[in-house]
Amino acid sequence: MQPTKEQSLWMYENMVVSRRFEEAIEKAYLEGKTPAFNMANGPIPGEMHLSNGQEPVAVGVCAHLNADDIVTATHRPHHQAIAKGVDLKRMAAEIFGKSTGLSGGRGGHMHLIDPAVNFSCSGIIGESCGPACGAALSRTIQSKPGVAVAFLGEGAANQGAFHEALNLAGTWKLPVVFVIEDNSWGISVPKAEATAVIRNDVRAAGYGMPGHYVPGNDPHAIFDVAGEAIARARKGEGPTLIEAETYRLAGHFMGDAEQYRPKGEKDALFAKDPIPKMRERLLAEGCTATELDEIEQRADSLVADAITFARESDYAPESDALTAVFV
Amino acid sequence: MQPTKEQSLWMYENMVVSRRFEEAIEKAYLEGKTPAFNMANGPIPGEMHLSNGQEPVAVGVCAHLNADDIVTATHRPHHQAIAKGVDLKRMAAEIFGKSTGLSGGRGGHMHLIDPAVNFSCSGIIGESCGPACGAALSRTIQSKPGVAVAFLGEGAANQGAFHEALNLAGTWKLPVVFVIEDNSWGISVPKAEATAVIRNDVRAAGYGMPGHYVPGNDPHAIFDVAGEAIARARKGEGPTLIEAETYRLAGHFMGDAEQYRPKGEKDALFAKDPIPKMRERLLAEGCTATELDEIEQRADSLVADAITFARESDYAPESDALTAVFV
Amino acid sequence: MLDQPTNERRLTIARAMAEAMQQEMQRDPRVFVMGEDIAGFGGIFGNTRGLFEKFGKERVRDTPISETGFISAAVGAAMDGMRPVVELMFVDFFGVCFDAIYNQMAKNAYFSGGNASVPMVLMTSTGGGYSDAGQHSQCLYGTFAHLPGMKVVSPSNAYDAKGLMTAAIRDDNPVVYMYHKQLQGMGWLGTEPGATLNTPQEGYTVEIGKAKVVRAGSDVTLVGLAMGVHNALKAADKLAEEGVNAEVIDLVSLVPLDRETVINSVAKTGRLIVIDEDYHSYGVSGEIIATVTEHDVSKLKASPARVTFPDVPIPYAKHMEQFCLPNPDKIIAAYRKM
Amino acid sequence: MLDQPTNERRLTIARAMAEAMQQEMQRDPRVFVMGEDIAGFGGIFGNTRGLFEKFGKERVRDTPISETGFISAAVGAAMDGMRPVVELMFVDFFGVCFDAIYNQMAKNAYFSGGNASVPMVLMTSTGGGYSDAGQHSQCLYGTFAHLPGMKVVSPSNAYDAKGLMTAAIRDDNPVVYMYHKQLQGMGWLGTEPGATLNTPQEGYTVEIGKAKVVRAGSDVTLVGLAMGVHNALKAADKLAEEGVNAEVIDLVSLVPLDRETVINSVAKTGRLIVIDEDYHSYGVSGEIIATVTEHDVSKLKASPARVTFPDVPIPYAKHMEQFCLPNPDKIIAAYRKM
Ligand SMILES: Cc1ncc(C[n+]2csc(CCOP(=O)(O)OP(=O)(O)O)c2C)c(N)n1
Ligand SMILES: Cc1ncc(C[n+]2csc(CCOP(=O)(O)OP(=O)(O)O)c2C)c(N)n1
Ligand SMILES: [Mg+2]
Ligand SMILES: [Mg+2]
Repeated sequence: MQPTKEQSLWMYENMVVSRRFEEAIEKAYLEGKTPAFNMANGPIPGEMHLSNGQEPVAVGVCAHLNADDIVTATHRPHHQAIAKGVDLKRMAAEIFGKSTGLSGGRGGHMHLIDPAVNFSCSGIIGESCGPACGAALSRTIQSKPGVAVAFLGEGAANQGAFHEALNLAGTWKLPVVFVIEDNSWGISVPKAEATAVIRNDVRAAGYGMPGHYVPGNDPHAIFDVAGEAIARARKGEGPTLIEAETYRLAGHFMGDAEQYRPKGEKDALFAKDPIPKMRERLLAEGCTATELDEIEQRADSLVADAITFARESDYAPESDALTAVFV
Repeated sequence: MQPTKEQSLWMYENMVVSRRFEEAIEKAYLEGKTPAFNMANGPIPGEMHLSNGQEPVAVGVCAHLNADDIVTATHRPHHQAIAKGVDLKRMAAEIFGKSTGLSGGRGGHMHLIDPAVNFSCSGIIGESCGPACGAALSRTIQSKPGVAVAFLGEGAANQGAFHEALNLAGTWKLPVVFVIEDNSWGISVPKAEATAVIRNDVRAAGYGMPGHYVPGNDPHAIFDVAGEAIARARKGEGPTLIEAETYRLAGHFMGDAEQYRPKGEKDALFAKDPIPKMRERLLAEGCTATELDEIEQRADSLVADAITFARESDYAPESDALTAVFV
Repeated sequence: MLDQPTNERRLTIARAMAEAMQQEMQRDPRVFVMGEDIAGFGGIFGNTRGLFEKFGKERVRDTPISETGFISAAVGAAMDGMRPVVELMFVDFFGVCFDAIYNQMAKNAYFSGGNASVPMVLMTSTGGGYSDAGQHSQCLYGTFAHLPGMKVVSPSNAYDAKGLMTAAIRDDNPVVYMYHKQLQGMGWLGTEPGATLNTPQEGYTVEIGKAKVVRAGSDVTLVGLAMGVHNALKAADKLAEEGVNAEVIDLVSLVPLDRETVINSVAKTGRLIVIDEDYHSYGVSGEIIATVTEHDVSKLKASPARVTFPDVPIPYAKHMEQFCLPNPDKIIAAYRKM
Repeated sequence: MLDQPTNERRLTIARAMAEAMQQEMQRDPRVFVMGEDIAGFGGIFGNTRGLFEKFGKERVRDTPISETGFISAAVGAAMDGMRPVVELMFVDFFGVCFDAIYNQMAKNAYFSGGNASVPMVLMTSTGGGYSDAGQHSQCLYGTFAHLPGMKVVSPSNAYDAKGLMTAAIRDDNPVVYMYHKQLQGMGWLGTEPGATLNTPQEGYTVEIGKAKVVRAGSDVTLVGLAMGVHNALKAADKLAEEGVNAEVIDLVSLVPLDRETVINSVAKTGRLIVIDEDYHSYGVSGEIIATVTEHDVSKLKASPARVTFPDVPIPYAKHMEQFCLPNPDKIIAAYRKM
């Protein structure tokens, strides 16, 4: 399945928005954190997991989804949220802890929930899998259209929740697609030291579903495989497991010294940065530089607007901490 | 791998002991529970999961183990405990809640722990898997011999703990064998309605280990496959997953009306009762009736002695309930 | 015991729960039920009997033994607009799936600032007394009530059982519904007759978050829930023979906790005994005592007392378990020491 | 703060923990360490730094993200004669593996009647204050302390951290070792300077189950653990300026709980404030208050009070989280209301 030009440009734009967003977040995150790096300080406190380099998976998958479809995401959720269409301003505001944020500042970066586009995420590894099955089940019971996609990391595929959800999906033939972002690291632990198999797609056979591995961190390749899987789910033919190779260009979280990375790994990864690669590909396919420059500029201003919105928004009253426990 | 005559007779004897034991427990369990069936009454209160029909798996596996090897077992543990060599008297006394029981009555039928033969079990589905890995790891770290076997039901193979343990075993190449007793039921839920695949051995590939399915509830066939797996583990070649077909001739627990069983299923299963089948086989292989009768008589008296021991033992002081929380 | 019309049907808690689910499923197509052995089997403790026959397997689903899988699926379904009722067969199994419960079910409303809701019911059996040993006999009331974001209720009788289940299903928030096995009215578990009550046919709700004074008295306040209420009532009957007038409070709900009803009662009686089948320390009994004393310690005429399960795993042997369980005599002994 | 020799090395809690593990690993070949990122990375919170370099990957093992798998493996290894120290990176993740912890680790000794033992340490980080939100900032002291069969400790300073870790490893029972992130001495978490103390080089134990009076006083008893102790000490300093003499108790251990030290202190001061960063209801604060009042309510000159985290998920935004956290001012305000 090949993207139309429109779809290609959509993917490119979302990759660029995502990267620019992370760059802006990174910058804001570091404010107040020098000379001494203390997570508690600055306009964005707490842990921060950036998605730089992992954009292809998110856009290749979400290019096939509409607002009505469901995405359950991970502790590293920004690229997934952006590709799913979460409002960038409210997302930025949430990360800045503001009243205009998706939850008014209660949730934060690992807890972005946007019912308008059926997006949610969680900081607990593997937790995306079960809720995606449930949303898919909901559509099945109600005979309503919709596919659920659960994103997870390759490290999360060793969590029990993954197994239980895949078995449930396979047994009930649910319209759900599990997408593993294989960046080859779970914090400092390499995939090979944590996973008994080289590729997680082989696990699909244990749940009676097709499995695919997509090498190369290539948005087009992911678009292709995800497209088939999502179409299959829409037709009521059941779940699919996809593992896609991707690269984590950043540390696990901000402040990570990354001493565990083999020498040269980062340089090699930067050389394969998927964004310039895609730009080249688009140019080769006949897009004009102007066209792409415009997209990049639009991305810049979208991100700039979102960050400005976030910065200029007010904090909710501190006593709001006590509300919204129950609805 | 074929059993020697001695091994065959050992298997037969342990199957008979196990069956007789369950029959004796069943009888005692029902005391005080008529006319109204109330679990709380009689000399053996609480839930009771009998293993009638499932003896072949336990003996076929444990024939390859010695006291130093480890077995972690299930909520349906009697046949596994007997095959592993747990002291029958202390086990019976435990089930009767007596001071001479394995734990002095604190644990009961689902919590038989006998350090002398490295046997333990648990009432939580899937819980056998992780501790077996740990015991195997302990031997690896200490460079001590020993293989760990985790028994579980086919229903338990859908529990997250199963997945995590298999991945751990596969990644660390632990000397552990996972043995699934596939009696095709998890209480009232048939395997086909709970499991996305027909046979769980296909899941082994997801953990980089060999998988085997053993049909027919046949002690010799299980002996063969388990023997290879255990030998492999002893040689340091890593874990194996085995699923063995077996039959649950009893209800899930005592008091189970079994209305969920398709008509005729029970009759068909009784017709395939593995104990008379094995007797026939042994006779065909040249054992004499006298030889086998003697084994059966020995089994009878072993069980009778154990039940007598249990009945005649005293209860521990009730305040013993408050001790042994910490050692 | 409760002030209800008397010419109605006597139901067990099991039947009352099933009836509430059935009526709500009829009323609201979003409601469905999931769990192990809850379809054809009708629930190990009888509380889903008849639902499968009536609604079929789409809405009454047996699950694999994958509590994390199906409970987190319920969270996903609830956030997608359904109203699942899921069963965790024994509360003792919460450890295999508690992340789905307390990190997802309980927190997602908050994480969304109230923009999303998780309207689901997690029903689970509690309690011992029939020698099911250390992994099948716990109450764990305190464990669930300690963590924010989920309502926690536990009925002591069929009338409340039906009304609480109806209220729980209609609630837009997650509700943990804990039913005590020995109150279910299932003969094979031994059953407390006082739990089987007249129960109206038509649907009704019992308010979540409101305790009930189930017996009025002036000399001592006995506070409990589920089985604890029956032990308290029996103790109160015996104390009455000696002229001691005990007030008995059924907490009904642990979250929200109706602190006021307890405080008001002790303000009147000056004496407090908490009865709890859950473990002694760091649980319900401590919270009730703290609630009363932090409000106004001067109202207490004697040191408060608790009759609880000691801090040991539930022993299997009958005599050992009975030794540990709360009972009326222990309550009376606690009163005598005051 | 503590009566220790002063010419020794000042260690952070992180280093004190690592040193204790290192010394015990040297002393006893049965000790090994397992967890996520505890090998080359040295533990997310620095508490295993240096072990991997010293002992290699056989005894210092990075695990897959499979908490149920490796914690139940630790149980199996412990029952086979090893003495594992395992890390649950954040206590907030307990829901994915609690069955391994409380149905296996905590109960197997009992289920064996004491014939088997499970000598293992489960170390886990607790606490917030640095905006890590609702799934990475909890304390959950009450959750662990409520369930029988495991000892539960939490150090407030490096001296205790080392001695408790040594004691925990040598203990034949399972010990849950909860260390507060903001006391670790890791700058990136913001750190409480009072936790970094002189710590002897040679191995020593701090008794599990013994509370410490870390400041003597006569007017009010402030009880806490981990970060709560530092808040209490700061409040005590301020109160002292007004001539109020607060006694501060560091519980050190929740299981066993040293009720006597608390009771004796309140018998003297007549006033009790419990400081707890865990959720307010059904937890540590209730238990401490109940302990004192059930013993002898007449010893209280005023209603006891608690300064705790309210019953809401931990909010992300800094101002909201700080609004919820206990602090010295809240303790002083509680005292003023007495
Ligand atoms: C159940 C659980 N265990 C551990 C963690 C801590 N943790 C956060 S991210 C992470 C690594 C996840 O690796 P992976 O799934 O590959 O995702 P990635 O970070 O590479 O995107 C870990 C161990 C957690 N959040 N939840
Ligand atoms: C985690 C957990 N979930 C549910 C149960 C209740 N339960 C006890 S036995 C059983 C069925 C187990 O089926 P299987 O694993 O096939 O073993 P079998 O009973 O057939 O031997 C269930 C659901 C439990 N004990 N633990
Ligand atoms: Mg990864
Ligand atoms: Mg089975």
